[in-house]
Amino acid sequence: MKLLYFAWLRTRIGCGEEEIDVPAEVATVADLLRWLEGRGDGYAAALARPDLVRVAVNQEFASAETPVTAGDEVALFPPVTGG
Amino acid sequence: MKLLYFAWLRTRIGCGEEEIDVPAEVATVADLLRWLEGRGDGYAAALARPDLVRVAVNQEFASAETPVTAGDEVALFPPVTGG
Amino acid sequence: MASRVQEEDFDVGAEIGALTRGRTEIGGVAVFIGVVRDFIEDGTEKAPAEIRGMTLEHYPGMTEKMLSRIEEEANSRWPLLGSLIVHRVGRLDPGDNIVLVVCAAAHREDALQACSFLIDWLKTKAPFWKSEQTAQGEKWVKAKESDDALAARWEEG
Amino acid sequence: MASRVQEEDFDVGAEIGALTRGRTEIGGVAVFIGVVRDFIEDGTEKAPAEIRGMTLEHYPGMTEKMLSRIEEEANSRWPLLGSLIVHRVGRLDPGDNIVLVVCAAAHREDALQACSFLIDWLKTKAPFWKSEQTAQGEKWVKAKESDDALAARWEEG
Repeated sequence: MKLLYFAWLRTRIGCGEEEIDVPAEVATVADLLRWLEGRGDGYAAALARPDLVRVAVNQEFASAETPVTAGDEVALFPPVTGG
Repeated sequence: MKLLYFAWLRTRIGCGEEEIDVPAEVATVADLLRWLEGRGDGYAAALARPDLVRVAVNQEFASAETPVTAGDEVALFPPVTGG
Repeated sequence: MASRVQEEDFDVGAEIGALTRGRTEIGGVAVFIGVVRDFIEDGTEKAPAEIRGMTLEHYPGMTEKMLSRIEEEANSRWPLLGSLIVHRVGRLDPGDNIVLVVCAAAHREDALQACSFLIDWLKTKAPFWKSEQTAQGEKWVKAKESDDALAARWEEG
Repeated sequence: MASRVQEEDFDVGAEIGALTRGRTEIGGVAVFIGVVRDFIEDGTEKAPAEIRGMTLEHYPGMTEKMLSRIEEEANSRWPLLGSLIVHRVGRLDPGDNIVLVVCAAAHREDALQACSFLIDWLKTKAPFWKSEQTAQGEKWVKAKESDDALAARWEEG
Protein backbone atom coordinates (compact mmCIF):
# COMPACT_ATOMS: atom_id res chain seq x y z
CA MET A 1 0.00 0.00 0.00
CA LYS A 2 1.26 3.46 -0.89
CA LEU A 3 0.89 5.89 2.00
CA LEU A 4 1.15 9.68 1.65
CA TYR A 5 1.33 12.20 4.49
CA PHE A 6 0.80 15.95 4.15
CA ALA A 7 1.30 19.12 6.23
CA TRP A 8 1.82 18.44 9.97
CA LEU A 9 1.07 14.73 9.55
CA ARG A 10 4.10 14.59 7.27
CA THR A 11 6.34 16.51 9.68
CA ARG A 12 5.28 14.46 12.73
CA ILE A 13 5.61 11.11 10.96
CA GLY A 14 8.88 12.29 9.46
CA CYS A 15 8.28 11.30 5.85
CA GLY A 16 5.94 12.24 3.04
CA GLU A 17 5.53 8.92 1.31
CA GLU A 18 6.14 5.25 2.03
CA GLU A 19 5.29 1.80 0.66
CA ILE A 20 4.06 -0.47 3.45
CA ASP A 21 2.95 -4.10 3.56
CA VAL A 22 -0.19 -3.84 5.60
CA PRO A 23 -1.49 -6.97 7.43
CA ALA A 24 -4.50 -8.71 5.93
CA GLU A 25 -6.77 -7.80 8.87
CA VAL A 26 -6.53 -4.10 7.89
CA ALA A 27 -9.71 -3.85 5.81
CA THR A 28 -10.89 -0.25 6.31
CA VAL A 29 -9.55 3.25 6.84
CA ALA A 30 -10.33 2.91 10.58
CA ASP A 31 -8.32 -0.34 10.76
CA LEU A 32 -5.42 1.31 8.94
CA LEU A 33 -5.31 4.35 11.27
CA ARG A 34 -5.37 2.07 14.35
CA TRP A 35 -2.62 -0.11 12.94
CA LEU A 36 -0.46 2.90 11.93
CA GLU A 37 -0.72 4.38 15.44
CA GLY A 38 1.14 1.33 16.77
CA ARG A 39 4.05 1.79 14.37
CA GLY A 40 5.96 4.32 16.51
CA ASP A 41 5.96 7.60 18.38
CA GLY A 42 5.80 9.78 15.27
CA TYR A 43 2.70 7.95 14.04
CA ALA A 44 1.08 8.06 17.50
CA ALA A 45 1.72 11.83 17.73
CA ALA A 46 0.42 12.43 14.20
CA LEU A 47 -2.76 10.42 14.78
CA ALA A 48 -3.49 11.53 18.37
CA ARG A 49 -6.30 13.86 17.24
CA PRO A 50 -8.45 11.73 14.91
CA ASP A 51 -10.88 14.66 14.48
CA LEU A 52 -8.08 16.54 12.70
CA VAL A 53 -7.11 13.71 10.35
CA ARG A 54 -8.63 13.46 6.89
CA VAL A 55 -8.11 10.48 4.59
CA ALA A 56 -8.23 10.05 0.83
CA VAL A 57 -8.20 6.59 -0.78
CA ASN A 58 -7.02 6.65 -4.40
CA GLN A 59 -7.37 10.45 -4.37
CA GLU A 60 -11.00 10.42 -3.21
CA PHE A 61 -12.08 11.65 0.22
CA ALA A 62 -12.79 8.61 2.40
CA SER A 63 -14.55 7.87 5.70
CA ALA A 64 -13.62 5.50 8.54
CA GLU A 65 -15.57 2.71 6.84
CA THR A 66 -14.01 3.07 3.39
CA PRO A 67 -12.30 -0.24 2.43
CA VAL A 68 -8.56 -0.28 1.73
CA THR A 69 -6.55 -2.93 -0.12
CA ALA A 70 -2.90 -3.60 -0.84
CA GLY A 71 -2.74 -1.73 -4.16
CA ASP A 72 -4.35 1.48 -2.87
CA GLU A 73 -2.87 4.94 -2.55
CA VAL A 74 -3.94 6.22 0.86
CA ALA A 75 -3.27 9.81 1.90
CA LEU A 76 -3.50 11.23 5.43
CA PHE A 77 -3.71 14.98 5.97
CA PRO A 78 -5.24 17.71 8.14
CA PRO A 79 -8.30 19.74 7.10
CA VAL A 80 -7.38 21.73 4.01
CA THR A 81 -6.36 25.40 4.25
CA GLY A 82 -5.74 26.57 0.68
CA GLY A 83 -7.30 29.37 -1.28
CA MET B 1 -34.68 77.15 -14.06
CA LYS B 2 -32.14 74.91 -15.79
CA LEU B 3 -33.75 71.84 -17.31
CA LEU B 4 -31.81 68.77 -18.45
CA TYR B 5 -33.19 65.86 -20.48
CA PHE B 6 -31.48 62.49 -20.94
CA ALA B 7 -31.85 59.36 -23.10
CA TRP B 8 -35.23 59.11 -24.89
CA LEU B 9 -36.60 62.11 -23.03
CA ARG B 10 -33.85 64.12 -24.68
CA THR B 11 -34.54 62.71 -28.15
CA ARG B 12 -38.33 63.19 -27.88
CA ILE B 13 -38.10 66.73 -26.50
CA GLY B 14 -35.41 67.47 -29.06
CA CYS B 15 -32.85 69.13 -26.82
CA GLY B 16 -30.64 68.12 -23.91
CA GLU B 17 -30.65 71.33 -21.92
CA GLU B 18 -32.62 74.57 -21.71
CA GLU B 19 -33.09 77.58 -19.44
CA ILE B 20 -36.79 78.26 -18.87
CA ASP B 21 -38.68 80.88 -16.92
CA VAL B 22 -41.22 78.81 -15.09
CA PRO B 23 -44.45 80.46 -13.81
CA ALA B 24 -44.66 81.14 -10.09
CA GLU B 25 -47.46 78.59 -9.56
CA VAL B 26 -45.03 75.75 -10.43
CA ALA B 27 -43.97 74.84 -6.89
CA THR B 28 -43.24 71.09 -7.08
CA VAL B 29 -41.89 68.45 -9.46
CA ALA B 30 -45.48 67.36 -10.18
CA ASP B 31 -46.44 70.95 -11.08
CA LEU B 32 -43.40 71.23 -13.34
CA LEU B 33 -44.13 68.00 -15.23
CA ARG B 34 -47.75 69.05 -15.77
CA TRP B 35 -46.69 72.48 -17.00
CA LEU B 36 -43.99 71.06 -19.30
CA GLU B 37 -46.50 68.68 -20.93
CA GLY B 38 -48.39 71.71 -22.22
CA ARG B 39 -45.32 73.19 -23.90
CA GLY B 40 -45.64 71.21 -27.15
CA ASP B 41 -45.90 67.83 -28.83
CA GLY B 42 -42.34 66.76 -28.05
CA TYR B 43 -42.87 67.38 -24.35
CA ALA B 44 -46.27 65.66 -24.37
CA ALA B 45 -44.75 62.59 -26.08
CA ALA B 46 -41.79 62.53 -23.70
CA LEU B 47 -43.98 62.79 -20.60
CA ALA B 48 -46.84 60.53 -21.74
CA ARG B 49 -45.67 57.68 -19.48
CA PRO B 50 -45.11 59.27 -16.05
CA ASP B 51 -44.18 55.85 -14.60
CA LEU B 52 -41.09 55.89 -16.85
CA VAL B 53 -39.95 59.41 -15.96
CA ARG B 54 -37.45 59.98 -13.14
CA VAL B 55 -36.55 63.44 -11.84
CA ALA B 56 -33.50 64.83 -10.09
CA VAL B 57 -33.52 68.28 -8.50
CA ASN B 58 -30.04 69.74 -8.06
CA GLN B 59 -28.58 66.30 -8.85
CA GLU B 60 -30.58 64.49 -6.14
CA PHE B 61 -33.36 62.01 -6.94
CA ALA B 62 -36.70 63.73 -6.35
CA SER B 63 -40.34 62.72 -5.94
CA ALA B 64 -43.54 64.37 -7.23
CA GLU B 65 -43.75 66.45 -4.04
CA THR B 66 -40.18 67.77 -4.13
CA PRO B 67 -40.24 71.62 -4.28
CA VAL B 68 -38.65 73.38 -7.25
CA THR B 69 -37.59 77.02 -7.49
CA ALA B 70 -36.23 79.30 -10.21
CA GLY B 71 -32.54 78.69 -9.51
CA ASP B 72 -32.77 74.88 -9.55
CA GLU B 73 -31.21 72.40 -11.95
CA VAL B 74 -33.94 69.89 -12.75
CA ALA B 75 -33.17 66.75 -14.77
CA LEU B 76 -35.71 64.43 -16.39
CA PHE B 77 -34.70 60.95 -17.49
CA PRO B 78 -35.88 57.34 -17.81
CA PRO B 79 -34.95 54.61 -15.29
CA VAL B 80 -31.18 54.16 -15.41
CA THR B 81 -29.59 51.32 -17.41
CA GLY B 82 -25.83 51.57 -16.85
CA GLY B 83 -23.39 49.04 -15.45
CA MET C 1 -11.75 54.78 -2.56
CA ALA C 2 -12.08 56.19 -6.05
CA SER C 3 -14.59 56.36 -8.88
CA ARG C 4 -14.18 57.62 -12.43
CA VAL C 5 -16.28 58.16 -15.54
CA GLN C 6 -14.31 58.05 -18.76
CA GLU C 7 -14.50 57.40 -22.50
CA GLU C 8 -11.21 55.46 -22.66
CA ASP C 9 -10.95 51.75 -21.95
CA PHE C 10 -9.45 50.62 -18.65
CA ASP C 11 -6.65 48.09 -18.05
CA VAL C 12 -8.04 45.60 -15.53
CA GLY C 13 -4.65 44.26 -14.41
CA ALA C 14 -3.16 47.75 -14.02
CA GLU C 15 -6.17 49.03 -12.06
CA ILE C 16 -6.10 46.06 -9.65
CA GLY C 17 -2.32 46.41 -9.30
CA ALA C 18 -2.55 50.13 -8.48
CA LEU C 19 -5.13 49.41 -5.79
CA THR C 20 -3.36 46.51 -4.11
CA ARG C 21 0.40 46.97 -4.67
CA GLY C 22 2.34 47.04 -1.42
CA ARG C 23 -0.86 46.65 0.63
CA THR C 24 0.06 43.48 2.54
CA GLU C 25 -2.95 43.73 4.87
CA ILE C 26 -5.20 42.79 1.92
CA GLY C 27 -6.26 39.13 1.85
CA GLY C 28 -8.79 39.08 -0.98
CA VAL C 29 -9.73 41.16 -4.01
CA ALA C 30 -13.10 40.81 -5.73
CA VAL C 31 -13.54 42.22 -9.20
CA PHE C 32 -16.46 42.60 -11.58
CA ILE C 33 -16.13 43.62 -15.21
CA GLY C 34 -19.20 44.43 -17.28
CA VAL C 35 -18.78 43.83 -21.02
CA VAL C 36 -20.87 44.76 -24.11
CA ARG C 37 -22.74 41.64 -25.22
CA ASP C 38 -23.57 41.14 -28.88
CA PHE C 39 -27.22 40.23 -28.43
CA ILE C 40 -30.25 41.95 -26.93
CA GLU C 41 -32.03 40.00 -24.30
CA ASP C 42 -35.31 41.74 -24.26
CA GLY C 43 -37.93 39.34 -22.85
CA THR C 44 -40.38 40.49 -25.50
CA GLU C 45 -38.27 39.56 -28.53
CA LYS C 46 -38.73 36.21 -30.19
CA ALA C 47 -35.10 35.77 -31.14
CA PRO C 48 -32.18 37.71 -29.71
CA ALA C 49 -31.27 40.65 -31.96
CA GLU C 50 -27.66 41.19 -32.87
CA ILE C 51 -26.08 44.26 -31.29
CA ARG C 52 -23.59 46.15 -33.43
CA GLY C 53 -22.65 48.68 -30.81
CA MET C 54 -23.84 50.72 -27.91
CA THR C 55 -23.74 54.32 -26.74
CA LEU C 56 -23.61 55.17 -23.07
CA GLU C 57 -24.99 58.54 -22.01
CA HIS C 58 -24.71 59.92 -18.49
CA TYR C 59 -25.52 62.95 -16.35
CA PRO C 60 -22.17 64.66 -15.76
CA GLY C 61 -21.91 65.89 -12.22
CA MET C 62 -24.68 63.75 -10.77
CA THR C 63 -23.04 60.54 -11.99
CA GLU C 64 -19.77 61.22 -10.17
CA LYS C 65 -21.71 62.21 -7.05
CA MET C 66 -23.81 59.02 -7.10
CA LEU C 67 -20.79 56.78 -7.74
CA SER C 68 -18.96 58.33 -4.75
CA ARG C 69 -22.02 57.94 -2.59
CA ILE C 70 -22.54 54.28 -3.56
CA GLU C 71 -18.88 53.60 -2.88
CA GLU C 72 -19.10 55.32 0.53
CA GLU C 73 -22.10 53.17 1.33
CA ALA C 74 -20.16 49.99 0.48
CA ASN C 75 -17.25 51.15 2.64
CA SER C 76 -19.60 51.84 5.54
CA ARG C 77 -21.16 48.37 5.29
CA TRP C 78 -17.99 46.29 4.81
CA PRO C 79 -14.45 46.83 6.17
CA LEU C 80 -12.86 47.47 2.80
CA LEU C 81 -9.15 48.22 2.40
CA GLY C 82 -9.63 49.64 -1.07
CA SER C 83 -12.36 50.10 -3.69
CA LEU C 84 -12.62 51.38 -7.23
CA ILE C 85 -15.40 52.03 -9.75
CA VAL C 86 -14.59 52.91 -13.36
CA HIS C 87 -17.52 53.40 -15.73
CA ARG C 88 -17.15 54.15 -19.43
CA VAL C 89 -19.39 56.43 -21.49
CA GLY C 90 -19.68 57.10 -25.22
CA ARG C 91 -19.65 54.68 -28.11
CA LEU C 92 -18.73 51.03 -27.38
CA ASP C 93 -18.47 47.89 -29.51
CA PRO C 94 -19.42 44.30 -28.62
CA GLY C 95 -16.72 42.84 -26.38
CA ASP C 96 -15.71 46.27 -25.05
CA ASN C 97 -15.46 46.82 -21.30
CA ILE C 98 -18.26 48.95 -19.79
CA VAL C 99 -17.64 48.99 -16.07
CA LEU C 100 -15.03 47.84 -13.55
CA VAL C 101 -15.66 47.34 -9.84
CA VAL C 102 -12.81 46.32 -7.50
CA CYS C 103 -13.08 45.69 -3.74
CA ALA C 104 -10.17 44.68 -1.51
CA ALA C 105 -10.52 43.46 2.07
CA ALA C 106 -8.74 41.37 4.69
CA HIS C 107 -11.41 38.67 4.30
CA ARG C 108 -12.73 37.35 1.03
CA GLU C 109 -16.40 37.44 1.98
CA ASP C 110 -16.30 41.19 2.66
CA ALA C 111 -14.65 41.82 -0.70
CA LEU C 112 -17.09 39.57 -2.61
CA GLN C 113 -20.22 40.95 -0.97
CA ALA C 114 -19.17 44.59 -1.37
CA CYS C 115 -18.39 43.97 -5.06
CA SER C 116 -21.78 42.39 -5.64
CA PHE C 117 -23.49 45.25 -3.76
CA LEU C 118 -21.64 47.94 -5.74
CA ILE C 119 -22.60 46.58 -9.14
CA ASP C 120 -26.24 46.06 -8.06
CA TRP C 121 -26.60 49.60 -6.72
CA LEU C 122 -24.71 51.13 -9.60
CA LYS C 123 -27.14 49.48 -12.05
CA THR C 124 -30.15 51.09 -10.39
CA LYS C 125 -28.88 54.33 -8.84
CA ALA C 126 -26.21 55.80 -11.13
CA PRO C 127 -27.51 57.97 -14.01
CA PHE C 128 -26.28 56.10 -17.08
CA TRP C 129 -28.40 55.15 -20.08
CA LYS C 130 -27.58 52.71 -22.85
CA SER C 131 -28.80 52.82 -26.42
CA GLU C 132 -28.10 49.79 -28.60
CA GLN C 133 -27.48 49.76 -32.35
CA THR C 134 -29.02 46.82 -34.21
CA ALA C 135 -29.91 46.13 -37.85
CA GLN C 136 -33.34 47.60 -36.98
CA GLY C 137 -31.77 50.86 -35.82
CA GLU C 138 -30.95 52.46 -32.50
CA LYS C 139 -33.01 51.66 -29.42
CA TRP C 140 -32.86 52.79 -25.79
CA VAL C 141 -32.38 49.89 -23.41
CA LYS C 142 -35.28 49.32 -21.01
CA ALA C 143 -34.58 49.09 -17.30
CA LYS C 144 -34.90 45.52 -16.00
CA GLU C 145 -37.09 44.60 -13.06
CA SER C 146 -34.55 41.91 -12.22
CA ASP C 147 -32.02 44.69 -11.58
CA ASP C 148 -34.39 46.35 -9.12
CA ALA C 149 -34.87 43.01 -7.37
CA LEU C 150 -31.10 42.45 -7.12
CA ALA C 151 -30.57 45.97 -5.76
CA ALA C 152 -33.43 45.57 -3.28
CA ARG C 153 -31.57 42.67 -1.59
CA TRP C 154 -29.27 45.26 -0.06
CA GLU C 155 -31.94 47.64 1.26
CA GLU C 156 -32.06 47.83 5.00
CA GLY C 157 -35.09 47.36 7.24
CA MET D 1 -13.02 25.60 -18.25
CA ALA D 2 -9.47 25.23 -16.96
CA SER D 3 -7.64 24.84 -13.67
CA ARG D 4 -3.91 24.91 -12.95
CA VAL D 5 -1.56 24.45 -10.01
CA GLN D 6 1.74 26.29 -10.39
CA GLU D 7 4.67 27.83 -8.50
CA GLU D 8 4.90 30.91 -10.74
CA ASP D 9 2.82 34.02 -10.22
CA PHE D 10 -0.11 34.70 -12.55
CA ASP D 11 -0.91 37.87 -14.49
CA VAL D 12 -4.51 38.74 -13.61
CA GLY D 13 -5.11 40.98 -16.62
CA ALA D 14 -3.61 38.47 -19.07
CA GLU D 15 -5.60 35.56 -17.62
CA ILE D 16 -8.89 37.47 -17.82
CA GLY D 17 -8.02 38.64 -21.34
CA ALA D 18 -7.27 35.10 -22.51
CA LEU D 19 -10.60 33.87 -21.16
CA THR D 20 -12.78 36.65 -22.57
CA ARG D 21 -11.07 37.98 -25.73
CA GLY D 22 -13.35 37.80 -28.77
CA ARG D 23 -16.15 36.24 -26.72
CA THR D 24 -18.86 38.80 -27.38
CA GLU D 25 -21.59 36.69 -25.82
CA ILE D 26 -20.06 37.41 -22.39
CA GLY D 27 -21.80 40.18 -20.42
CA GLY D 28 -20.05 39.94 -17.05
CA VAL D 29 -16.82 38.63 -15.59
CA ALA D 30 -16.40 38.03 -11.86
CA VAL D 31 -12.90 37.61 -10.46
CA PHE D 32 -11.48 36.74 -7.07
CA ILE D 33 -7.80 37.02 -6.17
CA GLY D 34 -6.52 35.63 -2.87
CA VAL D 35 -3.39 37.37 -1.57
CA VAL D 36 -0.89 36.57 1.25
CA ARG D 37 -1.72 38.81 4.23
CA ASP D 38 1.04 39.93 6.57
CA PHE D 39 -0.70 39.08 9.83
CA ILE D 40 -2.10 35.94 11.38
CA GLU D 41 -5.68 36.17 12.42
CA ASP D 42 -5.89 33.27 14.77
CA GLY D 43 -8.82 33.89 17.15
CA THR D 44 -6.71 32.61 20.04
CA GLU D 45 -3.88 35.13 19.67
CA LYS D 46 -3.94 38.31 21.70
CA ALA D 47 -2.28 40.46 19.06
CA PRO D 48 -1.94 39.59 15.38
CA ALA D 49 1.45 38.04 14.66
CA GLU D 50 3.42 39.32 11.72
CA ILE D 51 3.74 36.88 8.85
CA ARG D 52 7.06 36.88 7.00
CA GLY D 53 6.09 34.34 4.41
CA MET D 54 4.07 31.27 3.68
CA THR D 55 4.57 27.86 2.11
CA LEU D 56 1.76 26.14 0.26
CA GLU D 57 1.86 22.36 0.06
CA HIS D 58 -0.57 20.29 -2.00
CA TYR D 59 -1.39 16.72 -3.03
CA PRO D 60 -0.27 16.47 -6.65
CA GLY D 61 -2.79 14.51 -8.68
CA MET D 62 -5.67 14.81 -6.24
CA THR D 63 -5.49 18.61 -6.26
CA GLU D 64 -5.92 18.87 -10.02
CA LYS D 65 -8.74 16.32 -9.89
CA MET D 66 -10.59 18.22 -7.15
CA LEU D 67 -10.14 21.58 -8.89
CA SER D 68 -11.60 20.18 -12.11
CA ARG D 69 -14.47 18.63 -10.23
CA ILE D 70 -15.29 21.85 -8.33
CA GLU D 71 -15.15 23.76 -11.60
CA GLU D 72 -17.46 21.22 -13.28
CA GLU D 73 -19.87 21.62 -10.39
CA ALA D 74 -19.92 25.41 -10.83
CA ASN D 75 -20.50 24.99 -14.57
CA SER D 76 -23.38 22.61 -13.90
CA ARG D 77 -25.03 25.04 -11.46
CA TRP D 78 -24.61 28.28 -13.43
CA PRO D 79 -24.62 28.89 -17.22
CA LEU D 80 -20.99 29.96 -17.42
CA LEU D 81 -19.32 30.94 -20.69
CA GLY D 82 -15.84 30.50 -19.24
CA SER D 83 -14.12 29.70 -15.96
CA LEU D 84 -10.58 29.49 -14.65
CA ILE D 85 -8.89 28.50 -11.40
CA VAL D 86 -5.16 29.10 -10.90
CA HIS D 87 -3.69 28.11 -7.50
CA ARG D 88 -0.07 28.68 -6.55
CA VAL D 89 2.07 26.35 -4.41
CA GLY D 90 5.51 26.70 -2.82
CA ARG D 91 7.03 29.61 -0.99
CA LEU D 92 5.13 32.95 -1.06
CA ASP D 93 5.75 36.38 0.47
CA PRO D 94 3.24 38.84 1.95
CA GLY D 95 1.42 40.60 -0.87
CA ASP D 96 1.95 37.67 -3.28
CA ASN D 97 -0.99 36.24 -5.18
CA ILE D 98 -2.21 32.81 -3.97
CA VAL D 99 -5.26 31.99 -6.02
CA LEU D 100 -7.22 33.34 -8.99
CA VAL D 101 -10.82 32.47 -9.81
CA VAL D 102 -12.50 33.87 -12.95
CA CYS D 103 -16.09 33.25 -14.06
CA ALA D 104 -17.65 34.69 -17.20
CA ALA D 105 -21.37 34.59 -18.02
CA ALA D 106 -24.02 36.39 -20.05
CA HIS D 107 -25.51 37.74 -16.80
CA ARG D 108 -23.59 39.27 -13.95
CA GLU D 109 -25.39 37.41 -11.17
CA ASP D 110 -24.39 33.99 -12.58
CA ALA D 111 -20.75 35.08 -12.83
CA LEU D 112 -20.68 36.56 -9.31
CA GLN D 113 -22.39 33.61 -7.65
CA ALA D 114 -20.27 31.01 -9.42
CA CYS D 115 -17.10 32.90 -8.44
CA SER D 116 -18.16 33.02 -4.79
CA PHE D 117 -19.08 29.32 -4.89
CA LEU D 118 -15.75 28.32 -6.45
CA ILE D 119 -13.63 30.07 -3.85
CA ASP D 120 -15.75 28.72 -0.98
CA TRP D 121 -15.56 25.12 -2.20
CA LEU D 122 -11.91 25.39 -3.12
CA LYS D 123 -11.12 26.50 0.46
CA THR D 124 -12.71 23.40 1.96
CA LYS D 125 -12.39 20.67 -0.70
CA ALA D 126 -9.07 21.14 -2.51
CA PRO D 127 -6.02 19.55 -0.84
CA PHE D 128 -3.79 22.56 -0.14
CA TRP D 129 -2.13 23.33 3.20
CA LYS D 130 -0.52 26.58 4.31
CA SER D 131 2.30 27.00 6.79
CA GLU D 132 3.14 30.51 7.93
CA GLN D 133 6.55 31.84 8.93
CA THR D 134 6.53 34.28 11.86
CA ALA D 135 9.17 35.51 14.33
CA GLN D 136 8.08 32.58 16.52
CA GLY D 137 8.87 30.09 13.75
CA GLU D 138 6.85 28.10 11.26
CA LYS D 139 3.28 27.08 12.01
CA TRP D 140 0.64 25.15 10.06
CA VAL D 141 -2.50 27.19 9.51
CA LYS D 142 -5.59 25.81 11.22
CA ALA D 143 -8.73 25.26 9.17
CA LYS D 144 -11.41 27.85 9.92
CA GLU D 145 -14.95 26.91 10.90
CA SER D 146 -16.11 30.05 9.11
CA ASP D 147 -14.83 28.50 5.86
CA ASP D 148 -16.93 25.40 6.46
CA ALA D 149 -19.95 27.61 7.11
CA LEU D 150 -19.38 29.57 3.89
CA ALA D 151 -18.97 26.35 1.88
CA ALA D 152 -22.06 24.83 3.49
CA ARG D 153 -24.23 27.62 2.01
CA TRP D 154 -23.87 25.90 -1.34
CA GLU D 155 -24.76 22.38 -0.22
CA GLU D 156 -27.98 21.12 -1.71
CA GLY D 157 -30.95 19.62 0.12
